[in-house]
Amino acid sequence: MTMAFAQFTPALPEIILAIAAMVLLMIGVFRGDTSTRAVSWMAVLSFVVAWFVLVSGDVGHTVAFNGLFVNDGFGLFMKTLVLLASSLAIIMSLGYIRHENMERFEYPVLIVLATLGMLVMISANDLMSLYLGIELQSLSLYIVASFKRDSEKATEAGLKYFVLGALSSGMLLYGASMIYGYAGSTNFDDLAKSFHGAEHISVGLIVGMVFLFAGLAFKVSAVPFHMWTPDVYEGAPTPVTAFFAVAPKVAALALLARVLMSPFGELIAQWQQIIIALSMASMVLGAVAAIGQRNIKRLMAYSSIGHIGFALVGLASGSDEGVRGVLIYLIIYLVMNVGTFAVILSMRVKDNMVESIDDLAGLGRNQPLMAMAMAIFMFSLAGVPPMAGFFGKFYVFMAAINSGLYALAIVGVVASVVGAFYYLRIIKIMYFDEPVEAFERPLRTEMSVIMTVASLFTLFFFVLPAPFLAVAQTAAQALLP
Amino acid sequence: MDIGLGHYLTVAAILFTLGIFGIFLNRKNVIVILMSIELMLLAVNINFVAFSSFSGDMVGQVFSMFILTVAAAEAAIGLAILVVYFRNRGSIAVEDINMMKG
Amino acid sequence: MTDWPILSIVTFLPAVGAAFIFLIRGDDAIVARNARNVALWTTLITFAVSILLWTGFDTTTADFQFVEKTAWIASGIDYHMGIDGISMLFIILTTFLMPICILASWQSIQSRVKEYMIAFLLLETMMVGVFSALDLVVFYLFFEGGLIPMFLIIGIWGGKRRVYASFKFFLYTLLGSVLMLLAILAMYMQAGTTDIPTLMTTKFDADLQNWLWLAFFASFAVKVPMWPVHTWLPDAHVEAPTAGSVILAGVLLKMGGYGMLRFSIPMFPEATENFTYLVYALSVVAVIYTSLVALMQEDMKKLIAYSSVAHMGFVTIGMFTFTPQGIEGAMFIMLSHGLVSAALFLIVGVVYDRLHTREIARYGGLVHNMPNYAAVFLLFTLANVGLPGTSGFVGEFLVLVGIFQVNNWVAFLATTGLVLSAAYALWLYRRVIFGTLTKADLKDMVDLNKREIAIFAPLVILVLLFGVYPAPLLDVMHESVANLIHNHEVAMQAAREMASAVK
Amino acid sequence: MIKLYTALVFLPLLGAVLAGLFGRILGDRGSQAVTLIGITTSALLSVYVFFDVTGNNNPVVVDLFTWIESDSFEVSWALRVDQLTAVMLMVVCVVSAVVHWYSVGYMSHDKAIPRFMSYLSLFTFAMLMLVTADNFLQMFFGWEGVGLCSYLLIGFWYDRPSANAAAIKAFLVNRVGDFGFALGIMAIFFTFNSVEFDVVFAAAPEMAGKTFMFLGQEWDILTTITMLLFVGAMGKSAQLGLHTWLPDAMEGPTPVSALIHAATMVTAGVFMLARCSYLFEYAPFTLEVVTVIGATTAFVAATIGLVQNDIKRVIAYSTMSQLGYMFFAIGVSAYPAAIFHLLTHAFFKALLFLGAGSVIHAMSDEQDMRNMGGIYKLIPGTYLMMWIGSLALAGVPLFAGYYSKDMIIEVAFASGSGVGTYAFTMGILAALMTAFYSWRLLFMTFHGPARADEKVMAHVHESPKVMMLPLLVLALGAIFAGWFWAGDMIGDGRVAFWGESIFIQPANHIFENAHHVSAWVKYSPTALGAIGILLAWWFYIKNPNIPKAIATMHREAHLFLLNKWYFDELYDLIFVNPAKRLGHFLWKFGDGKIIDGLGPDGISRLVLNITRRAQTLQSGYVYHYAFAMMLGVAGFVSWFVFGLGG
Amino acid sequence: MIVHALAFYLFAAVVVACAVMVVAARNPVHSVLFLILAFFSAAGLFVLLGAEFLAMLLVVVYVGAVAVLFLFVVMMLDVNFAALREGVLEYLPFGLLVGFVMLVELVMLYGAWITGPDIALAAASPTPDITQVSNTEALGHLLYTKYIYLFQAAGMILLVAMIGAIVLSNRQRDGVRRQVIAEQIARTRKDAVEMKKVTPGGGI
Repeated sequence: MTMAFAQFTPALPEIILAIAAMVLLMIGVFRGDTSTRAVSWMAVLSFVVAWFVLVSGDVGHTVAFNGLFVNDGFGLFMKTLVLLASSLAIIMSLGYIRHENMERFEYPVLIVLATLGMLVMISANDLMSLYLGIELQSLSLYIVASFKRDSEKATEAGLKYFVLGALSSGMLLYGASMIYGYAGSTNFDDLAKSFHGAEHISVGLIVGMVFLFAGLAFKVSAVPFHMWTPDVYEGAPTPVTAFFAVAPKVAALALLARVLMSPFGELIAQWQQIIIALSMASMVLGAVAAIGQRNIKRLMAYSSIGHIGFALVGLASGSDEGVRGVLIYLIIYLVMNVGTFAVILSMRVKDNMVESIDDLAGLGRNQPLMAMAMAIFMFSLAGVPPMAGFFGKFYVFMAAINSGLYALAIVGVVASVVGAFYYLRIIKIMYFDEPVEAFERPLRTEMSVIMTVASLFTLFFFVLPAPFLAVAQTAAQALLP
Repeated sequence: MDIGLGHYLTVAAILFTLGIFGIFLNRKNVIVILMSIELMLLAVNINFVAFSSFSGDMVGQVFSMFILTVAAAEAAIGLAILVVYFRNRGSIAVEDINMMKG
Repeated sequence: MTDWPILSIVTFLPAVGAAFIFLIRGDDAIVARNARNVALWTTLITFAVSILLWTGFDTTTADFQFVEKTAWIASGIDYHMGIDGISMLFIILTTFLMPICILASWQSIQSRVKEYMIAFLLLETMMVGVFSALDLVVFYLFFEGGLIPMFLIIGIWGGKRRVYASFKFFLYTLLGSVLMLLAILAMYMQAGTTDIPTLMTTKFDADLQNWLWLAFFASFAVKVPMWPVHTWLPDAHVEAPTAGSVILAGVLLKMGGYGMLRFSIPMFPEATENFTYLVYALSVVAVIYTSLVALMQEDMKKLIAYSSVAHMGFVTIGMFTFTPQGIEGAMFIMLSHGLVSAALFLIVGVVYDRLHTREIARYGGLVHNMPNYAAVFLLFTLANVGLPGTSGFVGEFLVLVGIFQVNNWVAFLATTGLVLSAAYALWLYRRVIFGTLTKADLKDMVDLNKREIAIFAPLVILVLLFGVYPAPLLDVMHESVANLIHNHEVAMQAAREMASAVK
Repeated sequence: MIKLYTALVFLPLLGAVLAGLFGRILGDRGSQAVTLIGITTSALLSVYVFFDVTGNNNPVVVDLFTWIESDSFEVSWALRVDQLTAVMLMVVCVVSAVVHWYSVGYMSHDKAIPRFMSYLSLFTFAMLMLVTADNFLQMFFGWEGVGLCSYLLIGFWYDRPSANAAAIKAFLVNRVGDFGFALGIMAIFFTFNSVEFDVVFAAAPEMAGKTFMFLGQEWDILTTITMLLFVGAMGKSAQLGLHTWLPDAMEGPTPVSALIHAATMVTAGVFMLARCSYLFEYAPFTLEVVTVIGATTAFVAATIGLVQNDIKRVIAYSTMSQLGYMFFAIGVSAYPAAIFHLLTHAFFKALLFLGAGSVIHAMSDEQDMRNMGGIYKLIPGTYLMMWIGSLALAGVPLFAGYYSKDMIIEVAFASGSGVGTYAFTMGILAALMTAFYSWRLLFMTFHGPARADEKVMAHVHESPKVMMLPLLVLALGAIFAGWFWAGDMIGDGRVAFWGESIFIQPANHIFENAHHVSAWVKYSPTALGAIGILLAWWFYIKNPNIPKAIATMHREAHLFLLNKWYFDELYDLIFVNPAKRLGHFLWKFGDGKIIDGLGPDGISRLVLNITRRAQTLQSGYVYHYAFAMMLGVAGFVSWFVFGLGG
Repeated sequence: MIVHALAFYLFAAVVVACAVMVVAARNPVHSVLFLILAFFSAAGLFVLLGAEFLAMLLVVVYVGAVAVLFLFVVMMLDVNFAALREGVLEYLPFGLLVGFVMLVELVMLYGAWITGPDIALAAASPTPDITQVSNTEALGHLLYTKYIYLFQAAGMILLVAMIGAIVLSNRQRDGVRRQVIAEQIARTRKDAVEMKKVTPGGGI
């Protein structure tokens, strides 16, 4: 019995979340929708517990379940981010779902299930685990996207997300089948072994890889597989958008990083081209298309597309330095986005949620502190030093330059300048324009706490980046052989 | 007349392409899109089974089975979303799904 | 004494002041008053502390002094601060101008005083940081970070087209600097460190040097600004509040020149040599072109802004002469221009505060009721023109002497700037100050008040003092400049030997 | 002694600062007092210094402190007092003191007396710095300083647009000259690695005949340097080409015209050339140019002077003409003659100006001679002074001008070169015209019918003593200066007198030759002067209709002269207007359309355009999105299938 | 072999034809029916490949559940079958071209793989001899041992699907009257009857 159980310990956090999801589901079913708040907090609690179990477990490289599952420092890092993001997403949605009559207990349960999917993704060591993880996550996300089922926008968002997501799954699977066919295995370790020292890489395999990456690129919303992002971000309920903007991105990027580095590490010459193309396109499009936006959620969608582009710069370099850059980028990206969405979720005028950028006008006068936090996030997103966002870009560009990807770096920095324009526009609206209707006060406590912490982190990251760097370094080295 | 792996793969490729066509050529209603997705998954399954069979490895079949499972779940959720959408809009014409753009 | 990290104190003291202001609570009037006072005292104390840097400065060595070094973000990227003869005076200039800026904003800024003062103090931290950083990444952080408060200052407290101006300012300079960032990373890749003193002795491959040089140049040329990337400056100046213009012209522009002197020339000697003529050409065009443009301006601030561009043309010419006179002259122009253009913007600010227009045609005959103002204005106009006896002359002439030894065509063309600058400056003065006082609203304008006199007095004294006795400034530079030139010559010699060996 | 020199130079500055900064506290009287004390002391000291230095031949250099030091470029503040300086010191201080005193009366009704006195003293200081300079840069300091004060004083009455315009014009034209001067200094440093007079002069012979690249061409070094310096001198001394500011400068108060635009500042160019005799002597080509320009200036200015109606402008053109004499004297290496003429000219021209000021004062600020006449009985003192001045100017024997001007004309002839002969011709023609316009001025102003209205005539009165006494001092100079110093300065004592301060090639025996020119040469200036006076008498007393008749007969010629050879118009056409138009063009088109249009604005337009396109792509239709995805995959697949990805 | 080949071509042709019809049919009901036919044929292909269990699964799960679900929804939503609208097919040629190019590339790459498998037989789970262990048994064995982790994960996915379907489409309509027995029993006279005092002549 103990032997059997020991076999499961690497996946203990996942098991805890799975059990938690079911327990919470039952609590909800029996207690009805009034228990949503309690269920939400319990969900957060389950994340915390899962995290504790995670960090107290073996942080070495553990492969379990016949090679389907891997647990390592990289996974630990990414899972931490995902759990953090999910917790914050739940906390941030508390006020919203009550206010918008969305308060149903399934919501936190689905978030837990989605998070479970993400953990599975992060720990995937086989194309099958990868697929099931993605699907577990995605299906939950499709549902939460259209969770506000009376809203035309939300359901449209869900539908679009679903259709395109299914298409991307199809592509991914087609790729997986090709890889399986050519390499004879779906296991990452076996794949890596089979590529190791291989003289000739069949084009078919590479094409399979293309399909696989197309599916993954969809999940990270890299151009040209990004098209769903703006619409879904806009249409989905705002806390859901906040969730989308962070956790799934982290998980998908983790997955992408793992797939690139471990099974296909030998094929860097091939996939580097793909990643560079995706990265360039994402950075440019993210910057350019965001300029015309009026809806702040939509703007954040393009912003996240752009940021993924920057993160991909780190992956494109294919070095541990690059992965380290990506990891740091993700930490910072997470904090900035959570903070920004905390602000967006506090945009309430006359008891109505607003999401037009122009509604921010005069925030600098009406609510100076909130405006200051937002300004910090915006400068950070724009990558202006000394905000944290700069360091994210700094490390990935460092990796890119080190790998000789000059063109990519130049495109990147130019795109970041173009992108700075729309972040600045938000600041302009907040500070330079005349005030309109002030947002409702006071802020919810959890929002102001999140905003404060996030803005302080963003602002003072430069003081002591070393610990984060060290953690990211360890995690990155865990990923690379 | 020897039926090799390539034959199956060709069938799968055609099916897959048709599935994609179904998605972006379809202007009528979303259900057809969902069905096109099923076609794509079917193509993938054929691929897996073919590879599995020709390489004598069960993994492909296992994978294919999971795909079937997930596809079923996916269809359920897709249809559910579709139903909610229809309730809101009274239409499932693909061309009407563009409240959000730009 | 040396145990104290004076440089860090000078750098971050304003930020601490900003934090204090941030904590001020209460009703608007009280907050505003306290914010002003805290800001003034912070800047004054900072200035006082920065004087310690000057008094403790050893002018007999070209080494970096007051050095501080702590591990920071990565191996080879440390928090490294220190000053030498090239950077020290810029710090003093910055800390000196700041109290003046605060005073200049005393009454003209009435809305959101708290934020304003915070922005200014943060800006001071960034500026001092730029000049004291001995690590490229630290430098870059401060260099770019300064954009944020300046952007807000222009955008929030600026004039009618402030949005356009602030965006142009921000994006223009950002575009320039991101390329520099890439160059920094490339250097890090090559040298494994971004430590400035180390990089100065690192030899980069000649091809790479060219690229690095261009990338740095992209940033500094915008900042200086050199023709043709100068167009952000007039807009930014026109729209910025007075104190913003003062800092912009007084300090921010110098960052570009400082950067070239600190990085481009010592680190990429061969590339510098390759591009010298490019710099000459652009600078000469700047001198003549912008002087002509300045001649036709209808807005006082814009005119002064264009004249700044012209003066900065002299700076860039001077630096690329690689003669002691040229480089010291360039530095001297920067310092002097820091005082003079700052004063000129303050002068515009004085009438702007009273009449809320900068249109030259709206003025005329101010000497009748503002004699003191006219006198101060005259002095700085003349300093701007580079009249001997004012600080403006010393630097300009040194640069010309320097460039004449290298290329007398450039010297000849640049010298035409003497005539043109006199033309636009005096014409401006005539249109604003001289003539009969016909407009009714002008008649009510009062002469300088005590606060304004307190602002101008130190500037007047320094401009005259350094005009006739520039030694205190020049002495500080000698060693560092000599070292710079020596290293450049050694590097060029080595390059030449290499080239001949290859043949 | 050091303190004495320092005091001599800095007392006027002290006066200027006191009057300027504390004028309102000191009041009019106080300001006048401090400046007068300062300048008068300086004047007395200067006379002492003059006799001390020239008599005992003890040139001194007083080092004050370092000014600019940058590697080998070392410049200090120093007072160099040699014979040349001593002469200039005396001229400057005495005339300045006289003008200061005169101003007390002349400006008594002005409302900005402290400012005026401050400017005057400041000017004197700048001029003293110029003449005591020990290096080129300090000279440049004084040079620009006097330019500044000239600017301030011309524009003293800032209400008048014409005064403001004239002030700017003066400064700018001077700056054009300074442009040359500055380049000259740079070239000097480039050549000699120093800007100290002693070093440069000592090294000059070695550099003779050497060449260097300047503006892409091979030039003789010393010729280039001297030409550049000469450009500076042209600007300051209003030589043809850069002279246009001088007549306009008459917009300033008359004492200013007397001090700056007659006696001192405009002669700075002459002084500078004399100072640099060590360089010019090795640059024969430059000397020829100087001769030609000087002679032409003398002639052209005289022709214009013939027809001017403004009393001060007539004298201004006469000044310009006389400066031309000085220059061509230098051109033929007769530096002492030039300086001597400078000295005598300072006295009689200041006298003329102050006299004219007295007239203007009497005529209630009327300057147009056509509105004067018939007042010689009303202001006999002034009338007498004007006569003395005119006699000296016209070079009537025994008056100061006779000695200096005749010598200049003689040396020009004696030089024997082509340019010398040209200068001689121009010189005697100018002498004829000088005499003519001087007496034209006298006759039109004082004789004939009274053309002013009765109200003005009723007010005509002799000036107060504080104005007349200074005139007297100058009149003494105008009468006796020539007689007194001719022997020392240009006669046999000249070598002893000037000592080392002026250098003439040993082979050059211009003064000896001048003694041996034919008699007709010696008498021609005097004779032509007499003819000029007679003509003037014929035209303006005897037969007043002739001038009008000639003017109508030769309308074009008259207009040509009246409009000053159309120099201003030409310059407006060539420089001023194109500069403005170009400036406007560069601003609106260059900066606006090209740089901004293609740069930031253009890029932002482009980006916005792309943004719009990108937004159109984001059509909202699922099938478009799916298509994009497929396109992406197909693109990558093709990339690899066709082997592009390697 | 011939039989095998014939069967393959039959099934393959039907699958492809049905797929075309799924996309092309005007009536969605027809589409669903074609889809069902396609699944049947695919099941045939699976049988040919020796994957009986999957073939069965395809028929039972797909045809029996999924396709029928589709049918339900199609019927329920009662969409009007609007004809193809004008102008929407403007990119059709381009789209077809791209699709065709991709198809050709895929077929070139994979379809060329006619000859026997040269797949690396690193096979993690080799197919057991069919005479010893049936396909179903082999699959089952793998599923519950090696792939238990994923089996559980798939369970979670199905759970999500359930929750999703319920949370999205289950609505408690206000207008619907449901029988609540507890309420019926708890009903008292007081709740049911209200006595109103009617003032004469005042009306109600």
